[in-house]
Amino acid sequence: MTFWNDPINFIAAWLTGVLTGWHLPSALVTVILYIIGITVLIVFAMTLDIGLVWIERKVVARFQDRLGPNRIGPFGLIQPVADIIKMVIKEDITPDGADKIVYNIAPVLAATSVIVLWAILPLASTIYGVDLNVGLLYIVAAGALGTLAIIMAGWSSHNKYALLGAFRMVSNMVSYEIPMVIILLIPTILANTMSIRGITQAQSGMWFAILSPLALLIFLVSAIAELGRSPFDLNEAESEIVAGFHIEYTGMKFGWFYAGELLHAFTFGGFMAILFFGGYGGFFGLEKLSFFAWLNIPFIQVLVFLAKAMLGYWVIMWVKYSVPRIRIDHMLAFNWKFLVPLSLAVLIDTAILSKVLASQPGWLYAAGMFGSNLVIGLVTIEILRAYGRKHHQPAGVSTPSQAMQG
Amino acid sequence: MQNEWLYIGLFLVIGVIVPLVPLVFARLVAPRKPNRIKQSTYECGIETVGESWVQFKAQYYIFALVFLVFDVETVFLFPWALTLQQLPLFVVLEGILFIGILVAGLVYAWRKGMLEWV
Amino acid sequence: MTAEQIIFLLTGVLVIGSALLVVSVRNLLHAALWLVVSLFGVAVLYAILQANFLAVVQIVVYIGAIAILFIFAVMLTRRELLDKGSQTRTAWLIPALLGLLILAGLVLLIMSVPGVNKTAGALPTGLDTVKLLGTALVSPDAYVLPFEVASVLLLAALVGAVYIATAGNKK
Amino acid sequence: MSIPLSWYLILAAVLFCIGLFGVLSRKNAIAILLGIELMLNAVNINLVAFWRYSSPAQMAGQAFAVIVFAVAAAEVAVGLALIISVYRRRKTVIADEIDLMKW
Repeated sequence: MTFWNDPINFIAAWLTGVLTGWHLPSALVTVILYIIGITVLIVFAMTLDIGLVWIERKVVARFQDRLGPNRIGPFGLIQPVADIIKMVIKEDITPDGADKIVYNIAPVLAATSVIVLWAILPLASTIYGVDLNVGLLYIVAAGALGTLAIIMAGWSSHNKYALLGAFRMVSNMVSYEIPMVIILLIPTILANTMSIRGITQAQSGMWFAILSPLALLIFLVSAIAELGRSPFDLNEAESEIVAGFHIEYTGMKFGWFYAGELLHAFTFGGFMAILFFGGYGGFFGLEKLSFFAWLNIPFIQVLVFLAKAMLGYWVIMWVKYSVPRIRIDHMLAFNWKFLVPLSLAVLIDTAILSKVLASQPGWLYAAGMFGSNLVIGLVTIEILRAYGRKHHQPAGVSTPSQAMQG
Repeated sequence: MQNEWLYIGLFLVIGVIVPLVPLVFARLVAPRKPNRIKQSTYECGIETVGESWVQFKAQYYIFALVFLVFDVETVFLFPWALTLQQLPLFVVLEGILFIGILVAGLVYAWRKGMLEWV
Repeated sequence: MTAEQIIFLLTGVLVIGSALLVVSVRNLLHAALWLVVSLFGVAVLYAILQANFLAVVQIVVYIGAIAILFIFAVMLTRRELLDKGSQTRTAWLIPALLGLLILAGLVLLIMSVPGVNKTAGALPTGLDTVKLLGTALVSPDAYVLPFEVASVLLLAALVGAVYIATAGNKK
Repeated sequence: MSIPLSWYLILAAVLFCIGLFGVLSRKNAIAILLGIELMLNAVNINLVAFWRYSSPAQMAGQAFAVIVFAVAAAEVAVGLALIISVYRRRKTVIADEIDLMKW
């Protein structure tokens, strides 16, 4: 074990030696090590979050043919720091009718629900928080806390826009949670484990994105909806309900909702990389060759993971700044009448094929999985086309029943 | 106790403390001069009309209801998906029967027009 | 006292304290939020018991779904009852006495069972309880029937609830 | 595992009795359902504790806890739907005033 192979355990072993040298009980040493590790990980996530503010603003500026922040520091890099300082020294206004305790808990809970996701995120083969054997459900559980934070914020603000925004957001989030949970079953079946690390390792030869491209697409759509980002940003539709559930929040409390959303988007980009693109690994066996052995170095793996996650995050941003907002009835109909049936079809297909093709050679297994996904996709498009022809109406007239065409 | 849950618990505690730090700091340095106008409920520049905790559409509730049932059912599919590889094909069909019952619920809600936004 | 016992006692205080608030606070929305705290504490208990799957399912199902539904229902029925006035019946003393009586009986019963003070050994290494649960839930010689019946029950609940909730809609 | 089984059982008993108190003493039908949730959770604590302390390789306790989850979800869905429906017709959620079945 050297520093370059296994940095976490290397440092942990050294620190354990130091601390036991001070005659501390071993349980206490473990707790101290955990606290140090967690603090480092969270500080890393928060630093990344600050960087994301800059990236998001630069990217949106380019999409809209602007320059973006460019005054403070080189390329405006210091801009997010200035933003934070501004938010911290802003006056914090609590509206009169607010339910004060709930009002103050909500932003903290919103940020925490995102931060806890990092506990199970494997950054490299030897750099990870914890390898939970129910990791996939842990993601869903953290999302549940986020939903609760939003409904608390909307209710406690004592503002009708906030309440309406919270209801839209929550009905949106809970609806799209169903296809997301169904789709999480597919990596479970393919990798035969629910642990995030296990899923990453199962993809060392073949990405799940190739075995099940439809699952990837459904995951992307439901992840964007879970995040409440455009085109699913009805919760803060400025023209209707001004800003949604966080309308009354000022200063750093608003800042946590904003920072939480950005980090959440990046983290979901990371989960997309882990669940479908092999996470820190997944080089199709290349890393076994001696020439590419450097791909196994943990620090290189961290960079690979961050690059993949950033790519997922970029796709989420791309969708956000290119697609207009959808009406709420369309949004819910799209979920219940299109995404849920489609994801159930993909699930049944994957379950049966993974059983039937289990003993076949690798290439046949992959081809069968990919082909069946292709067939389902084509059939879906045909059904949609037939439906569209049957219910075709002149442009400009739209009814809720047309929402399926989304 | 398992160490992994100890880790998650500590992560949760620190994950609460970290967001609190800037909030506490803001409390110390930010000005606080509240007045009645400033603290009134926001309403695009005009006086607030009516009760803020408005009655909302029951439709939101119907979707939450359908969600609850689906959520519970799909979560229970996870142990099944996990053991798929070790068990005979027959077990896969059991799971699919379970999904079929789920689909029946969806079809019913669809037919009854529950999924329409009225 | 070991660290584990201290964590258990803290969690127990959290669970029971917030449960007491659930049944006593006036504002129903606060009662629902205290229920969330209490159920979170129960999830911690499952984690201490090493029932990983149930610990996360507790949060997903109870906090992510049931609590949300409760909050929605409280908001839907708020118009009349603005949390003013007493939320409990006038004769709350009788239920309290009844509760204490049953509690005393249960505690006596629990303490009289032989071997109730035993502690459990560590779980065998390599025992993946989630996989075992999966096998148990779908094996024909174990719990496949309750499992499928549960899904039929949920279907019945969905049909019933949707029917009831929208029965008066299209007048 | 240095915690005796009796601690879990007593905690569950206390939770059950608090839930029972809530069910019997609350006026609001939604609050009564909250009490029922507490009682169901007390049952689940017992099931999981017995699973852990008797034979962890036998999944009976956890399997039944899963079934209890399903029952709780079904109960909440139907119960709240009933309350909403009654509220829409009679504009009340006070359990004592919902006495249609008396006649």
